[in-house]
Amino acid sequence: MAIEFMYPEYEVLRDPDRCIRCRVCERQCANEVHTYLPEKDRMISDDLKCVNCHRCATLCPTRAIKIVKSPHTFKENANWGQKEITEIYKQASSGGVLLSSMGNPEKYPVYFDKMLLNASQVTNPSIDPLREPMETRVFLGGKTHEIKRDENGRLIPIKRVKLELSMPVMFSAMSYGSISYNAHESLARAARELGIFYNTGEGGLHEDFYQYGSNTIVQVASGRFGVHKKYLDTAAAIEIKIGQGAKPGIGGHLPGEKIVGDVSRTRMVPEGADAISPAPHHDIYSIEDLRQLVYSLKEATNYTKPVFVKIAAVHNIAAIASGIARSGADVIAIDGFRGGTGAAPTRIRDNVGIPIELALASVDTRLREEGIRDRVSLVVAGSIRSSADVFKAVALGADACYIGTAALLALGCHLCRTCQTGRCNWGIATQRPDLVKRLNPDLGYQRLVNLLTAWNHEIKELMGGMGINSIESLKGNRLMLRGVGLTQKELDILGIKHAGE
Amino acid sequence: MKYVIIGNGPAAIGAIEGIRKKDKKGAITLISKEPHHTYSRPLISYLLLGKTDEERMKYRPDGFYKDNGVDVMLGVTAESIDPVRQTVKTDKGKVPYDRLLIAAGSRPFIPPMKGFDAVEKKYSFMTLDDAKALSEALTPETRVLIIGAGLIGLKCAEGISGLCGHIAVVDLADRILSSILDREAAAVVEKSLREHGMEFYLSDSVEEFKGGRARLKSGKTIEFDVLVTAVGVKANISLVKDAGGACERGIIVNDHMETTVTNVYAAGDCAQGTDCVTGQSRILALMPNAYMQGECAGRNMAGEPGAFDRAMAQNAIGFFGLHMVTAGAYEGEVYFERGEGLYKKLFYRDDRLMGYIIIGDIRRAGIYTAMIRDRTPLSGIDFELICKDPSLLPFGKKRRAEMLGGVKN
Amino acid sequence: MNDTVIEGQVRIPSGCAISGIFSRSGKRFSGESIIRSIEVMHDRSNGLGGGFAGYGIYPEYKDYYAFHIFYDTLKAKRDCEEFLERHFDIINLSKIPTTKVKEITNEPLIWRYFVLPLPTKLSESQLTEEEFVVKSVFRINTDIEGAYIFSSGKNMGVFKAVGFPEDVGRFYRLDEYEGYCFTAHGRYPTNTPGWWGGAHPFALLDYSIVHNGEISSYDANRRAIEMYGYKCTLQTDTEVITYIFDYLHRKVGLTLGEIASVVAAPFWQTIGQMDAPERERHEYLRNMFASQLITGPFSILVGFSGGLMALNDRLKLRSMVVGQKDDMVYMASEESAIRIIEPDLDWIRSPRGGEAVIVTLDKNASEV
Amino acid sequence: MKRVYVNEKWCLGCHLCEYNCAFSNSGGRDMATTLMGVNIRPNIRVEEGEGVCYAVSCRHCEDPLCVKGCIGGALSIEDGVIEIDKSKCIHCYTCIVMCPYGAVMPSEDGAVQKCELCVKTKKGTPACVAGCPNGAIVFEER
Repeated sequence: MAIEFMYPEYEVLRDPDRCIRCRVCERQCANEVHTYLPEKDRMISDDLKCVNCHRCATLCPTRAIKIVKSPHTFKENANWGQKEITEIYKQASSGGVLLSSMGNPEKYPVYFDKMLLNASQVTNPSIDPLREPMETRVFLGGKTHEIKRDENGRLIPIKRVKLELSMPVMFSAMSYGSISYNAHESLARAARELGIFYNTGEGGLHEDFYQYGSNTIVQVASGRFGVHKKYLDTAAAIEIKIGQGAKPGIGGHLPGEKIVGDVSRTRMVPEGADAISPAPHHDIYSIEDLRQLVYSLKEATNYTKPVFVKIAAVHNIAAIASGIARSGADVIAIDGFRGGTGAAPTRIRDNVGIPIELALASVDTRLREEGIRDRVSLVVAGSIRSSADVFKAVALGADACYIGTAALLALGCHLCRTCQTGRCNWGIATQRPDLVKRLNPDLGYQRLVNLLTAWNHEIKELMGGMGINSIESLKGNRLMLRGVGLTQKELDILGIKHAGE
Repeated sequence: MKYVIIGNGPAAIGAIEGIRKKDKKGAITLISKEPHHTYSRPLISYLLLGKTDEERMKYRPDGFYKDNGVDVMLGVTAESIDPVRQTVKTDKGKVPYDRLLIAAGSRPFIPPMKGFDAVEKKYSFMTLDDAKALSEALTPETRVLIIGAGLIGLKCAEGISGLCGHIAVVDLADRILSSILDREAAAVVEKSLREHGMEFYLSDSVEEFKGGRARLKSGKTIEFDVLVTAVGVKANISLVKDAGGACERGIIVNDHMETTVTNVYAAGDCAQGTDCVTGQSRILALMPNAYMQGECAGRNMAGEPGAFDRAMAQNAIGFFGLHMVTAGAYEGEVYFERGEGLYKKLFYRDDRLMGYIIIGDIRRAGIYTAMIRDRTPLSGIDFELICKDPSLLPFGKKRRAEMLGGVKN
Repeated sequence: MNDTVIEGQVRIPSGCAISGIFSRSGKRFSGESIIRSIEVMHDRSNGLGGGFAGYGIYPEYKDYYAFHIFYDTLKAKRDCEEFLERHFDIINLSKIPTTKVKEITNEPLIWRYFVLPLPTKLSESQLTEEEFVVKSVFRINTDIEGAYIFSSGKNMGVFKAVGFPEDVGRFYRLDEYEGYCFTAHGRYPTNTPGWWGGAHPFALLDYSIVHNGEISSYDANRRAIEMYGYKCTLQTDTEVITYIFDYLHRKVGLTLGEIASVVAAPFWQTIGQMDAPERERHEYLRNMFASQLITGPFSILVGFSGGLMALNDRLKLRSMVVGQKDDMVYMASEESAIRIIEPDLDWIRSPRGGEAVIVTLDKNASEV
Repeated sequence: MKRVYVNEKWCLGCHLCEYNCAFSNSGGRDMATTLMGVNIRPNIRVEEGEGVCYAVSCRHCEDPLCVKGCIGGALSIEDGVIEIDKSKCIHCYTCIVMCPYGAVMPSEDGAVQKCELCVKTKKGTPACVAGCPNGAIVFEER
C-alpha cells in the first residue's frame, strides 16, 4: 500500500523558550520521537511515533514539552468517530486483528461512580480513626460454623486454610514476561511490607522471588507455564485462572521474542518459542473438571494452601460462581470487563464481559440466597481505582479486591496502552534491559506501599465516618450504599437503595 | 603531653591538625623564625601577579592557632635541641617538649659565582619577605636576570612579568623545569613562555657578574638590573644533625615521620623519606607531601600509629594559563598523545602506571595519580580506555561500586 | 394501619434507655420495681415506644410457649388463630389484661396463648420443637397481615407498646406479675411510626433483647444472618441482634461468653497479646464468625431462661452500669435507674466495652 | 554523615543530574532562562560506556587528598563537606592532581569547582539527588 491514511494522534509541543537542549527527552524515548539536530541546535520530534506515555514530558527539567491531542480531525460524524475510522485504516493496511492493552477505555457506565457512601450523624457516633483502633484485617478462605470442644468444653479451633491480609487489597495477576523483573520485585516487596499478596500471573515465579513466597499467589493457567512442585509449594495460595476480565473467553500469547533468558527459564518455555495459553484449560471442559483440578492442586500441596479460581465477569456470573463455590475452591476471584491486560484483541477487550460492580452484587446475593456465601471468599478485580472503589466493593459484598492497573500507575505507568509493543518507557511492560532498569524497585515498592498505606488510611476514615471500626462489619453492608442516577433495575441488581430513600 | 613544632608551613599545620584529630588537649607550641601568620609560600608569585593578596595567602584562617590551642612563638629561632632533656633552645629561651617536630623547611642554595657579592640588587624567591623586597625593586623598565629555570625561578618570572621590563633566565640544564618535565614537554612550555617575552639561556651558567652584566659560560652576556637566584634549596637539617640524628640531604625519616632521635619527628621540605614510586629515599619538597607528612607526624606524635607511605612527586603548575600536571617517575614504556591543547605522556612498567606528564587539558588527572599511588594493576582495568580518557569506566562495576556507592567489597 | 411507614418498611435509628433486674436466688419479685427504674430515665425515651420482658412470670404454664400477639383487625385474629389451631395445641388463651391509661392510645387487640406444637405436625416437619416454633412465628409475622407475635418463649413474656415505658408498664399492669428477672426499654426513635410491634424488647423463643444504640454493621449482620433462615422483617438492630444470639447460642452452640467474643470481639491488637490457646480461640471466633461482629454503639441486655447478660460494644459507645445488692443484680443505662430502686448497693461498676456480664440463677435457686 | 552515593544499576544516563546541578549552583530562578544556550559545567558528570552509565561527583572523602594538597588553603572541610573558597583558589590545580575520582574540575573562571552537596544553595537535599528520576543518586548515611 502506497499511502497510509494515518495521521499522528498526538503532537509534541515544545516550547522553544524553555527547551535548553538537554536532550533528556531524546535519551528517554524508546519510541525515538525526539531527535537533536546539532547543526540547527534544535530538538525535533516525530509525532507519529508518540504514544503519549509522558516520559519525556515528565522528565523534561524545564517543562518545555507538552503532548496534546492532535487537532487534526475527521469531518464530524456522530456515527463514524475518529477511532472507528482509524481502526478501519489500520486493518485495511495490516489485515490483522487489532491489538491493544490495559483495560477497556470505552464509555460504559462506571457503577462505582454512581454509588455514594453513608456517614454517621447524631444518632450514632462516627469514630475517629486517629484515636480508636480501626481494623482492616481480612481473612480469605471458606468459613465454617462447626464447633468442636474438648472434654472440658473448651473450644477447639478447627484448622482452615486461609490468607491473612492487613487490608482488603492485593496485587492482581501480572506475569513476569508481561511486566518486567523490576515491576515484579516491586510488587513482591510491597506485598511483603504491606502484609498482603501479589500474584505471579501465568509467567512462573522467578527464583529470585521465592523469598517472597509467603506473600505470593501463584497462578495455574491454561498454558501451565512455570508450574512445578516447588512453585506450588513456595506460594501462599494457588490461583486457577479460568478467565481474565480484559479478554474473557480467549487465551494469551507471549511472542517468542519476549521468551528470552530468565523469562524463558521461569516460564519453562524454550527461548524464542511463543508461549500460547489456550483459550480453555484443556482439562477443564466443565465444572466437575474444575473440581478435579482444585483438588489435584490441594492434594499436591497437602491441603495447606487456599485455592483461588479466577473468572471473568460474564453474563451468567452468579450461576458460575455458585458452581465454583461448590467445587472446593476457597476463593473466587472475579475480574470485571474493565480489567487490564498486557495485550488483548481490541474487539474482545472493548465488547466482552460485564461490569464488576454488577457481577459482584449478583454473585454475593446469589451465594447468600443459596446459603453458601461462607464457603468462599470473593475477591473482585477489574478497575478498582481508589480506596472508595475498594470500600464500595466491600460494602457490596467483596472480601477483598485485586488491583492491577492502579498498582502499575503507582509504578509510573501512564496508561498509554501500548504494552503490547514491549517498549514501555517506564520500565514496566518491557523486557528490554535499558528500559527495565528505569523502574528501580527500591522506589517502586515504596510507591506501592505508599499508595496502599494511603488507601488504608482512607478506608479507615470512611469506616470511622460511618461508625464502623472493623472491616468485617462493612462487608456486604449494602445499607451503607445509595445509588444516584440508577434505574430501579440497576438498583435491584446492586441490592441498594436510591439516594434519598 | 607537650608538643613542640618548629616551622609554620604546611607540614607544621598538618601536624597540628593531625595531633588534634587524636589529642584535643595536649599543649602545642609552635616556633617559627618568620614573623607571619601561616601562609602559603608558593603563593608569593601569585601575590606579585596580583592574583592574591596577603590576606588570602593565609594558609589557614586567622583563628586557626587559637581554635587549635596552639601557643605560637613567631619570629623566634630554634637554635638547637637537647634530645636527652628534651628541650629546644631558642633565641628566646628553652622550650621543653615530649614530642618534637622539625618542619623547618629549606633555604635557598646559592652556588659560588664570581662577582656575586658585588651585585647590588639580588634576591631569593622563597619567602613573603623575599617577594615583597623583590617587587619593591622593580619598575616597568627593570631588566631581571633569574638564575634557575626550575619551578621557583619560573613562577617568579611569571609573577614579576607584569612588573618589570625584561626577564632573562639562565639554567645549567638543557631544558626548563628539568626536574618535572622531559625534553619534549619542556619545549612546549618554553615556547609558551618565550611567547610571553622571556629569554632563556639553557645549558649555560654565569661565569661572572660585573657591573650590571652577567657573563655566561657560553660567552653571552646579559645586562640586568635585578638578580634573582633560584638555583635550588637546601634542607634545614642542622637541628637534627647536631643532635646526632641521621641525615643525608634531608633529615632521614621512616614512614611514621620519626627521625633517628627519640621523640623527634621531621616532615616537609627538610625531611627525606621514601618515594613510593621509585622506592628511593629522597626529599619530595612539595606542598601536598609536606602537609601529609606533617599530618602523619602529628598523628604519630599523639600516639595514633599510621604510616604515610604514599609520598611521590606530584606537581601542578601553570604559566600564563598553560597548565601542566606531572606525577611519579618517568620510567618504563610510554603512552604518548599530542593534540590540540594537549600533550600527554603516560609512563608504565611492570603492570603499573609509573608517572605522567600532561600539559593543557589536565582534567581528571588525579585518576592517574591515584593509579600510581595505589599501584593499580593495569591488567585489571581497561588500560587502553583510560589512556585516552581518564574516567572511572575502565575500573569495572565492582570497583566503581566501592568508589561511588560506598560499597565495601 | 395508617400511612406512616413502620418498622420493616424502613430502617429507623433510635436512641434508648434500658434497665434490667435479676434475682440470682430465683426469688420472684413484682414488676413494679422495673417500672420505677425505667421511669427515672424518662428523658432517654420520647414516648414512641416502651416495653418489658419478664422471666419466671408464668410458672403455672412454664412448659408451654407463651405467644403474645398483636392483632390490628379481627380478621387477623381469626386467620392467626386458625393457623395456630392447625399447628399447635392451645391450652389457654386470653386477652392480656390491661388498664386504660390516657397516654396509651391506638391499642391493637392484644392476646396471649399458651401452646405446644401438635405432635403430628412437629414430627411431619422433621424440625426440633424450637425450630418449629420459630418457623411458625416467622410465618405468622410475615404471612398473616395484621398479626404479629411479639413474645414466644416459655415462662416469660414481653409487654410493649407505643408510649413512655412507665405508662406502658401501668397499661400492662406489670405490678401484678412476679418473676425472677425483668428488663425494660424506653425508646427514642428518630422517626414517628406508631406501631406497637416496633417497640422493644424484641424476643424470639426465650431470648429477649433490649438494646440501646444504633449499630453500624446492621446490614452486614442482617444479610449474614438471613443466610441461616432468619428473616429480618422489622429492620431493627434489636431484631438482628436477637437472631444473632439465637443463631450462635441455640444453633451453633457457642456459650454466651463466646458470643460476646464474636459480637463485641476484642481488637486484633488485644488478641495478639493473649496467650497462645486463648489467642487461637479468639482468632478462630473472629475469623469464622466475622459477619456476626457488631460495630457501632450498643448496650444490650439479653434475657434468656435462667439468666441475663449485659454487653457493650467494643468501644463502649453507650453508657451502661451494673450493680449488685445481695442476690439482686441490676443493669441499666444510668446509675440513677438502679439507685432509685436500691440506693444501698454492694457495688456498682461500668463494664468495659466488649466485656460480657452474665448472671444466671444459682444452682439451688428456688425458681426456674 | 550523609553523602551522595551513586548506584549505577539504576542510572539511566539521562543527564538530568548535570542540569539540576548546574541550575542549582547557578542561583537562577528558572532553569529554562538560566541554562538557555549555556554550555553547562556541572559538578556532577555522567560517564557512559558500553551499556554502563553512572554519575560522578565529589565523594567528600573523610581523608581528602584535595584538601591536604591544596596549596592555598582554598579547600576546607566544613562539617564533613569539602568546600571551595574560590577567592582563595589560585588555579594551580594541585587538587585535580590529587583527586582519585576526577571530581574536582576547573570552572569557567579558572578557579576549581566541585560538588559541595548544595550546602551553599541551602536547599537541603542536593539537587542531583532530588532530581534523579530513578533513585540512582541518593543522599544518605552509609
